[in-house]
Amino acid sequence: MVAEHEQGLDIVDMPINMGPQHPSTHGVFRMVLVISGEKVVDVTPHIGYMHRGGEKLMEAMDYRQGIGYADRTEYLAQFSAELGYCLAVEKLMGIEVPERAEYIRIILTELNRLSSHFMFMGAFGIDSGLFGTSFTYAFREREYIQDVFEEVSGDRLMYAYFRVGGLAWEVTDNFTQRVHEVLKKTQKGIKDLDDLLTKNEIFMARCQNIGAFTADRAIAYGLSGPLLRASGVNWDLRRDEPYSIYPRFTFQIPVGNYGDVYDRYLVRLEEMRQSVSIIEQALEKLPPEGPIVPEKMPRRLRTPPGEVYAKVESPRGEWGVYLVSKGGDKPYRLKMRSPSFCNLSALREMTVGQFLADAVMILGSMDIVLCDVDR
Amino acid sequence: MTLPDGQEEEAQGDAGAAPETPPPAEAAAPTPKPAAERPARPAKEAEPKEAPRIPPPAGSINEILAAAVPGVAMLAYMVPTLQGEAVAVEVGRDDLVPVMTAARDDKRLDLKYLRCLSGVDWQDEGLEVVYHLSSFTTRHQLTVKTRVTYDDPVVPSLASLFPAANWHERETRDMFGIVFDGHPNLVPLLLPDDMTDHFPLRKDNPLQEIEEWQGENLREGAGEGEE
Amino acid sequence: MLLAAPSFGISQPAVRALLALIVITMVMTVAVAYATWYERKIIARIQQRLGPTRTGPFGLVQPIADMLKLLVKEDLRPADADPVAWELAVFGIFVPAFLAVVAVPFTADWLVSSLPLSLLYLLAVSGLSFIGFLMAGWGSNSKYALLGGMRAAAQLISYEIPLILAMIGVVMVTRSADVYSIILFQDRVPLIVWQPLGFLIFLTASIAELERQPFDIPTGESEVAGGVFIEFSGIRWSMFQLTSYVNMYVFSLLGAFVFLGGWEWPFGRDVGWGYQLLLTSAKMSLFIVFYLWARATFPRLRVDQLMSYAWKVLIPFALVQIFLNGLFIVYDPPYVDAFLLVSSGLGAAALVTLVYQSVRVKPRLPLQMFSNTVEARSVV
Amino acid sequence: MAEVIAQKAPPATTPEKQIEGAPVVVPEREKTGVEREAERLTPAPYEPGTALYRQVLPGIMQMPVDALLAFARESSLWPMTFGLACCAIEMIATYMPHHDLDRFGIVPWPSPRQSDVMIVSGTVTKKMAPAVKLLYEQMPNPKWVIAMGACATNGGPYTRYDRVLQGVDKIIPVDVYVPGCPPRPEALMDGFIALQHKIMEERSK
Repeated sequence: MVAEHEQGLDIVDMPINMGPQHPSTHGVFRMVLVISGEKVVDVTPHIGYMHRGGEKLMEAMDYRQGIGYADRTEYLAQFSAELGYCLAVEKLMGIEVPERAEYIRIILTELNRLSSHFMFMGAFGIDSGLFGTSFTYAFREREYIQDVFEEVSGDRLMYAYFRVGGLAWEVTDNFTQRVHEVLKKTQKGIKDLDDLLTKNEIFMARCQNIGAFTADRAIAYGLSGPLLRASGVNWDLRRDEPYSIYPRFTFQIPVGNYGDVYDRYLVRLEEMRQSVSIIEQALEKLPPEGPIVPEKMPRRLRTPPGEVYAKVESPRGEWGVYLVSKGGDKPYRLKMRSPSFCNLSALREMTVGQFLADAVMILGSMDIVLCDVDR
Repeated sequence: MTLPDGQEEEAQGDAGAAPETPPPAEAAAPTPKPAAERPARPAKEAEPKEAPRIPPPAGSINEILAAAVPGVAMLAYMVPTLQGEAVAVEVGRDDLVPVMTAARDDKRLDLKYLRCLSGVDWQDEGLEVVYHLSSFTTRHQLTVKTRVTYDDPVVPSLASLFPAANWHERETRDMFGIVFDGHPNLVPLLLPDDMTDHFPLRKDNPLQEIEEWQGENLREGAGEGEE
Repeated sequence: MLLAAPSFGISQPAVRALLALIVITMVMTVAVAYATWYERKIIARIQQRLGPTRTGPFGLVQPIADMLKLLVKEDLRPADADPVAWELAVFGIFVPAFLAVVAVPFTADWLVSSLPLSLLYLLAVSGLSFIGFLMAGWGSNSKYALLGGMRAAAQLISYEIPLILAMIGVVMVTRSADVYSIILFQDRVPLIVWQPLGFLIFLTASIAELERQPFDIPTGESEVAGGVFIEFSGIRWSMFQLTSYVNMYVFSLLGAFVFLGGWEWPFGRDVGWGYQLLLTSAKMSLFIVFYLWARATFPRLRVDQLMSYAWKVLIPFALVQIFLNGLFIVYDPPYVDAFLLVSSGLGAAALVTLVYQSVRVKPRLPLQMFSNTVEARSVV
Repeated sequence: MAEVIAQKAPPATTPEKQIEGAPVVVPEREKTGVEREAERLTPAPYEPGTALYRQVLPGIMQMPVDALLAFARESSLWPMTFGLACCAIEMIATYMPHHDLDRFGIVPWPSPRQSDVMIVSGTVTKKMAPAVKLLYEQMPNPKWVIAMGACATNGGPYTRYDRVLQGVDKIIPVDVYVPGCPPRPEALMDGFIALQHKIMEERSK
């Protein structure tokens, strides 16, 4: 019963607007949190600030020009996006990609997973309160990986290096030696970040059993990638729906038990170690020379009418391309199923009931990319 | 409702300009090379206009689905995926919900994972909504499609069945104008809140032209600053 | 300025104190400006990058440039801000910081005024600053500022108590509340040896008082986006930054004097004031480097963890420390200092293991690893 | 359950354009969403304030003070942590060890009140434009804008989509355009150096 001194006052929950410009919303994402004291009572996410029509423009571009938009939509895992786009078109046209191109694609995609997870480690440290130290450690490694990408594709961030049928041009001749160097530095980088964050008491206190999500709720909300595996669902597209040449490698799939923020961090950290082992296996089996584009490639890429739903395991989850074609050299409809969009839809159920500071941690643990969310 | 197999429009790739619904003006449409230079192409058989509808082999999951939901007109055919082929089912609008609940709850199907929900604008054949379902335990994959016409684009909402569909349906409504009745809060998601009549992804919404000079409101002192 | 030394030919102590105050404020402003430079350089070095190097040699002109720029910035005030709270917020925080400097004896004879209860005075004045935070939080009429202000008030008040309890332990051992005589007491052995538990509690409580990194919840960037100071711009905002660095100086000086022996410990008092000043600043910079290092490597605590840490861990341990001191002082066993050392050391070890184990005590299953070749059924 | 106070966007009031003597003939029809949004996208006014010392000191005395303040302003440019799209990743990379912006005295601050430079790094869509304009107006006066990347300059690869603003200079005055999609960290540093030259040259205004 309300004490008498509080008779006249009505306690109102305070809506806080974590607006489009906020250091911890990873870009332009707006959350209206209704909090009472420090507890979050309700969350209404507002997205669409970065909706710039990637799908509409891809309908107006033919299959060679569309790769640039796949890069710019998922700008932290560009090679996964390009791989998904190329696999979809190759499946429709029935093109066989030569061996050497497949191996180089896998090496570059896994390197890209490493650089994307480094970006996550950095941003996650800032959300938990580190004054930029995790960012600088993570970016030191990310720059080494970006140097390799720049030597291979000529650009630091928007590679547009995969083509339908294989690769754009031959890799540099010291490619394998450069990748070995970068892998040594990356392993040291992973160990540094592991020492900095994993066993840090305050970090563990801030992350453990926060935003816990059970397995069947994760499936109902359509989560994918590290969020799904952290909740205990043993599902990885590279093993359960194998594409390209992933069945030839042996690697482990980390699966969490509690589905909380700390498990998601551990799953991603473990995935980085697995990616390093995949790259090493792929480097050994890489055929030294061979064609990177099939011989009889049609000059104009025309797909027969039909549809295909190709899906790729990007660092954030299942990046799918639903390509509908009515014949001709332009896709009739191209829907990009972005993992961040589906993961973000579960934000409200994870955050209600937690503290305000945890809402920031939960959003950070989802590792969303805003252009991926709004396409 | 059987599928309206209206006469198929020949949408040739670069030259096709169907009179009433102009396809989007290509940004840099490569001017077709004069016929003389073009290498003599082998006589091409007429381009197949519609994807061949191969009925699925016996014993595939659309029989289980048909058994689970008796008396529902279903057109099933095979659809390519990276791992081979998968079953696609076209269903009428009003028996979409029973089919989906059967797919989700039937133990043999167990399609609990709604992967992707996309709208497709088939200009004169109406608007189509495509659902991709898959299951972790039985490893089945199913694509469910349903067609609505332009004048009453209403599809029953699956937000109660699949929470994942909540945001996808709001996005499809923003982009195509397909109204999902029964949706908890069908407020624009990707567009500003007061814009409910502008559907960017429809085919009849052209791309905007590039403006030539954009610096009209540059600061007056800004121009001469550079040397 | 020099209490015992020649008095510049001015007889009245009031004028001399005024002169000393003016000198101190000038020195403190320059020292604080270079504290910002020092902090950016050290944190940049921890993060493997160079601090400001382009403005002047080694970026030495950077603080002056920052201050000049902030001086000439437009001073915006939100339209619906509460004018009284807004204007006085700066002084509410600024004045207590400079008041504390008055009672700090820099060297044996360099002090503005020798108060018999200077330790009590210092703690009382440093407890005043949370009013300024509340005024700033309420005055700027923004939700973030209000949230930051509330958090600042809660944190400062609840960390004032362990700070004072640690100091009571010190006063019980040295039997005097004057910083000057506490330093004189430590001529053979610094007090950290007798009171390690008190030192640990003082260290954590001082970080919380300064709102430095592990406890910087009122101004945490990632949650409250600059918290209390979100609406202040230009010179008003730089005043807040100035006071946070002055507080850092005051608390590191206090720590150096009370626990590390100040200018007394290894060389005694007869050595010239140059060496004493050097010794004091060396010990002070030990504390400052610890604060900066904590800022670069510790994530931020949540508000409820912060409060429970203060009330459930720091205060009980401080009371245990006071109880032990009382026990030994009253019964006066033959080797009093040996007993003090042993008991306080045990207390410090217990505190550290409690904090270290508090998070690990809950068993946690490691990740399950599934090989990718075996057709492993899904767990669901 | 506390009812949700959803923060609706303020409904744009339709100004009554009463031209004297002209009877309002056309009944005001319900504005479509696109027109209401167009009203929100009017450019932000730029009104340079004059510093106090300029009104007090005579002309000859202003020269050294101008130079000193211009040096102070150019060597401590504080940008706002405000990343939009892919260019934000390159902006973060510029703050990091390999290309350290802290050497120029450039430290990102969370709130617009304490920052002088706004780096628009990414595509400005029409839904985001009012927020960008609001942030620009909240910054205290000697403020500058760097349009980083092709999207901020004229819409970049997304310029043909009708939801994208073709260049951020349609709503806020821009000082330095950094080309590239995304521009390399060195290009952003070059943008900052160009801004520093510009501050030095414009000091007498």
